[in-house]
Amino acid sequence: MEIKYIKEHTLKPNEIERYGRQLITPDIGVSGQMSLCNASVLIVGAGGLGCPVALYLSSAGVGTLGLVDYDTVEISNLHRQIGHRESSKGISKAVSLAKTISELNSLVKINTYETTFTSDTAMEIIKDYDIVVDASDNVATRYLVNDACVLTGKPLVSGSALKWEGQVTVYNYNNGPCYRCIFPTPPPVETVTKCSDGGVLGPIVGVIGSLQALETIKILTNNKEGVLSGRLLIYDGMSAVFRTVRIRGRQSGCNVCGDKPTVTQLIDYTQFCRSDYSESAG
Amino acid sequence: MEIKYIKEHTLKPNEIERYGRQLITPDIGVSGQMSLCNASVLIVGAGGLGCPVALYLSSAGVGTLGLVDYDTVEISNLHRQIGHRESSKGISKAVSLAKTISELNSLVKINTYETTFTSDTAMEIIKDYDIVVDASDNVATRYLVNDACVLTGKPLVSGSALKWEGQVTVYNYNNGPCYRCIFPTPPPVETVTKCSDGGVLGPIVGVIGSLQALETIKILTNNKEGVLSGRLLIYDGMSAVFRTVRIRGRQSGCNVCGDKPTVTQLIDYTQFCRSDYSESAG
Amino acid sequence: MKVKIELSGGLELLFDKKKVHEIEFADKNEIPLKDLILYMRDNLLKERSELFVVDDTVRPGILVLINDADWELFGGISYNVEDKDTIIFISTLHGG
Amino acid sequence: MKVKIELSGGLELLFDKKKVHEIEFADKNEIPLKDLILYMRDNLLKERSELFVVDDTVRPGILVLINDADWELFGGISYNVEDKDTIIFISTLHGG
Ligand SMILES: [Zn+2]
Ligand SMILES: [Zn+2]
Repeated sequence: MEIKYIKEHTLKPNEIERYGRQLITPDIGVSGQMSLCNASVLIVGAGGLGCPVALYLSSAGVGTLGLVDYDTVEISNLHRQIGHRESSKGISKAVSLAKTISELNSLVKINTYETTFTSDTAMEIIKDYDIVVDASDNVATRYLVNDACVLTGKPLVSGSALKWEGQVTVYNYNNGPCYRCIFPTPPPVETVTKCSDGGVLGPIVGVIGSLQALETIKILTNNKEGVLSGRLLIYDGMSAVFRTVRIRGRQSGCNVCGDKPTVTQLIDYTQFCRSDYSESAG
Repeated sequence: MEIKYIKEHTLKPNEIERYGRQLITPDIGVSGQMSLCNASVLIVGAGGLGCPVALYLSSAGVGTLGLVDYDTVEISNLHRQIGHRESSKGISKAVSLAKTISELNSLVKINTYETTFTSDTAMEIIKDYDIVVDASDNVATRYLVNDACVLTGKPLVSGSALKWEGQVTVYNYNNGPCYRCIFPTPPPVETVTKCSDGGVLGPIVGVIGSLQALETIKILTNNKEGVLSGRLLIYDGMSAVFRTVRIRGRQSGCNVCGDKPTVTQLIDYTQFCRSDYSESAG
Repeated sequence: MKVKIELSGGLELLFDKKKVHEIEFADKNEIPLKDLILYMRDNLLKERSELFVVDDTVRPGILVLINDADWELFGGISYNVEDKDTIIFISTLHGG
Repeated sequence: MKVKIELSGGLELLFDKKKVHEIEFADKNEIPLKDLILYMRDNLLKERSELFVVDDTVRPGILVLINDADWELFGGISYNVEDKDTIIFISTLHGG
């Protein structure tokens, strides 16, 4: 690397070598790389979205990654979950994904949580992280992750996918809205289609997970203006059309992030949503 | 799987198990999965774009994948090239990526070409494939891949990326334009920025490579209307904005795909573009 | 007046699998959004209206966009739809 | 007349790193695209004009879009730019 990139920093020579092509990117720079190396990100879900998120955040050099997933790898996951392998069949998804990313970047510290993210486990896990990525696959977990982020003051990078479509936005960032601001009431159970019922394509979660990784990097490197807060990205893979739309800001009447919140600690989200913290296997 | 999905097909039980969540996706179905399993795709470049393309096409069950790359894995690649590992340092990128995807899906047949894709090697390699994915990193290769696809009548799924931006389109498909229809003259050498000079972020190639994999799947499953032919997708990762724009159709005056082509066999593209078939390492 | 309606996130399955619907109201210059939603329920919906409308508005989990922006920025259900508006109904996704 | 100009693919680096430029021509209703490009070269370009214009048109490797469609669909360099048009100049990328 040229000398102009390496004055006054705390990056080690092996980090300069590894991240050189990244830290010369405009608006990253040495200071951005140092922020990434010092950051910690919790990824809730080690499935279709969690795999590309973990692969790209580990390769970018995020210092500490936490991976939460109660589930184990099945062969039927592998058409879209590219961070696992056939040889991991039957073992924990969090452990399987951790193994893959540690072989990609051994400089990253990885914490695995082979547990369901619930009202009982969430706060203890989340407290050690700067940012949370929602890569889960069900409604109850999405409300839980949101409320835990609001209660602990952490930005939430949210992605979701089904069939040929995906959606991405950032909640609870820079005084922007939270998930409940947009969706105060859970959807009727009968309107929710699971990936195990509707199917989903690997490249769709690949696009959405990569976008989640990029938003996380933008937040960590303080590229505030570009962050997808107060905007929702909608992707239709079949027609190859993306739309970035403006959504409402933080709602003063929101039950969790509003001026007079009624939700001041985690509740029972399976009851609130009338559904489980898990999809059926898929 | 329910019985309605498994009547009259040639998929084996282990394929049904593995691809079940994919083949229930609308507009894929059993017939789409059979098309994928019987297809062959050549990926030119096993770097930033080639990694997600190969990971998602292998996991989706494309029957035969060809990987072309003359280069070897370096640690400075790993911030964005998620299909390689630290332990592959110094070995061929084509072989390294083949190892990763074979551990993800052992049902896929993989051919590796540890060579530079040139006027001398291209036709012999390309002839065995249905579709070509351009995941290369330089101008000369892009003209070469285009002309080889036109001369052999194969669709070309093209992606490119630099810094925070990316572009995707499909050439030579369904009577649509080829690369030369849009760019008849190579750019002046001094206007071309390489990833090794300008930098590039992992999630950017993740998004673009995933999009290339999806276009390939759409072509193979005969979802013609949605294919990005005659349209160009432009992505600005910093502002999180995508644009899908209409581009010109096939040009009757095009030197290679036009009515009176002057290019009827491969030429010397390093001379034509006044640049090499390789970036410097990065 | 003409209105363009787009459906995504699986909502199109309720509307004959068509993602885009163009509607013309020959006798009107504007129409309350609530009336448009009830019109869609009564004329375009092919099945199970409770998956689209509950209590005379869209059911929870559907985001409504008026010309590419959240309807809450325009008064929500009390907005008056004008000629050439595009109204998008998106069912939020939860999978991953 | 007002014209919106957008630059991408690195071209913005030649134009003071600004991706969007709004230009007003108070005395005109339309302007030939060629004149607009030369105006940009002479008034907006901060450095090395040969990276943008060669032989009085954009250099090879730049794609020009008129209101989100390829300029070749509108006659290319001979198009007349109208009030409120958006002209996008994209440098094609080659990396990966
Ligand atoms: Zn809120
Ligand atoms: Zn052509």
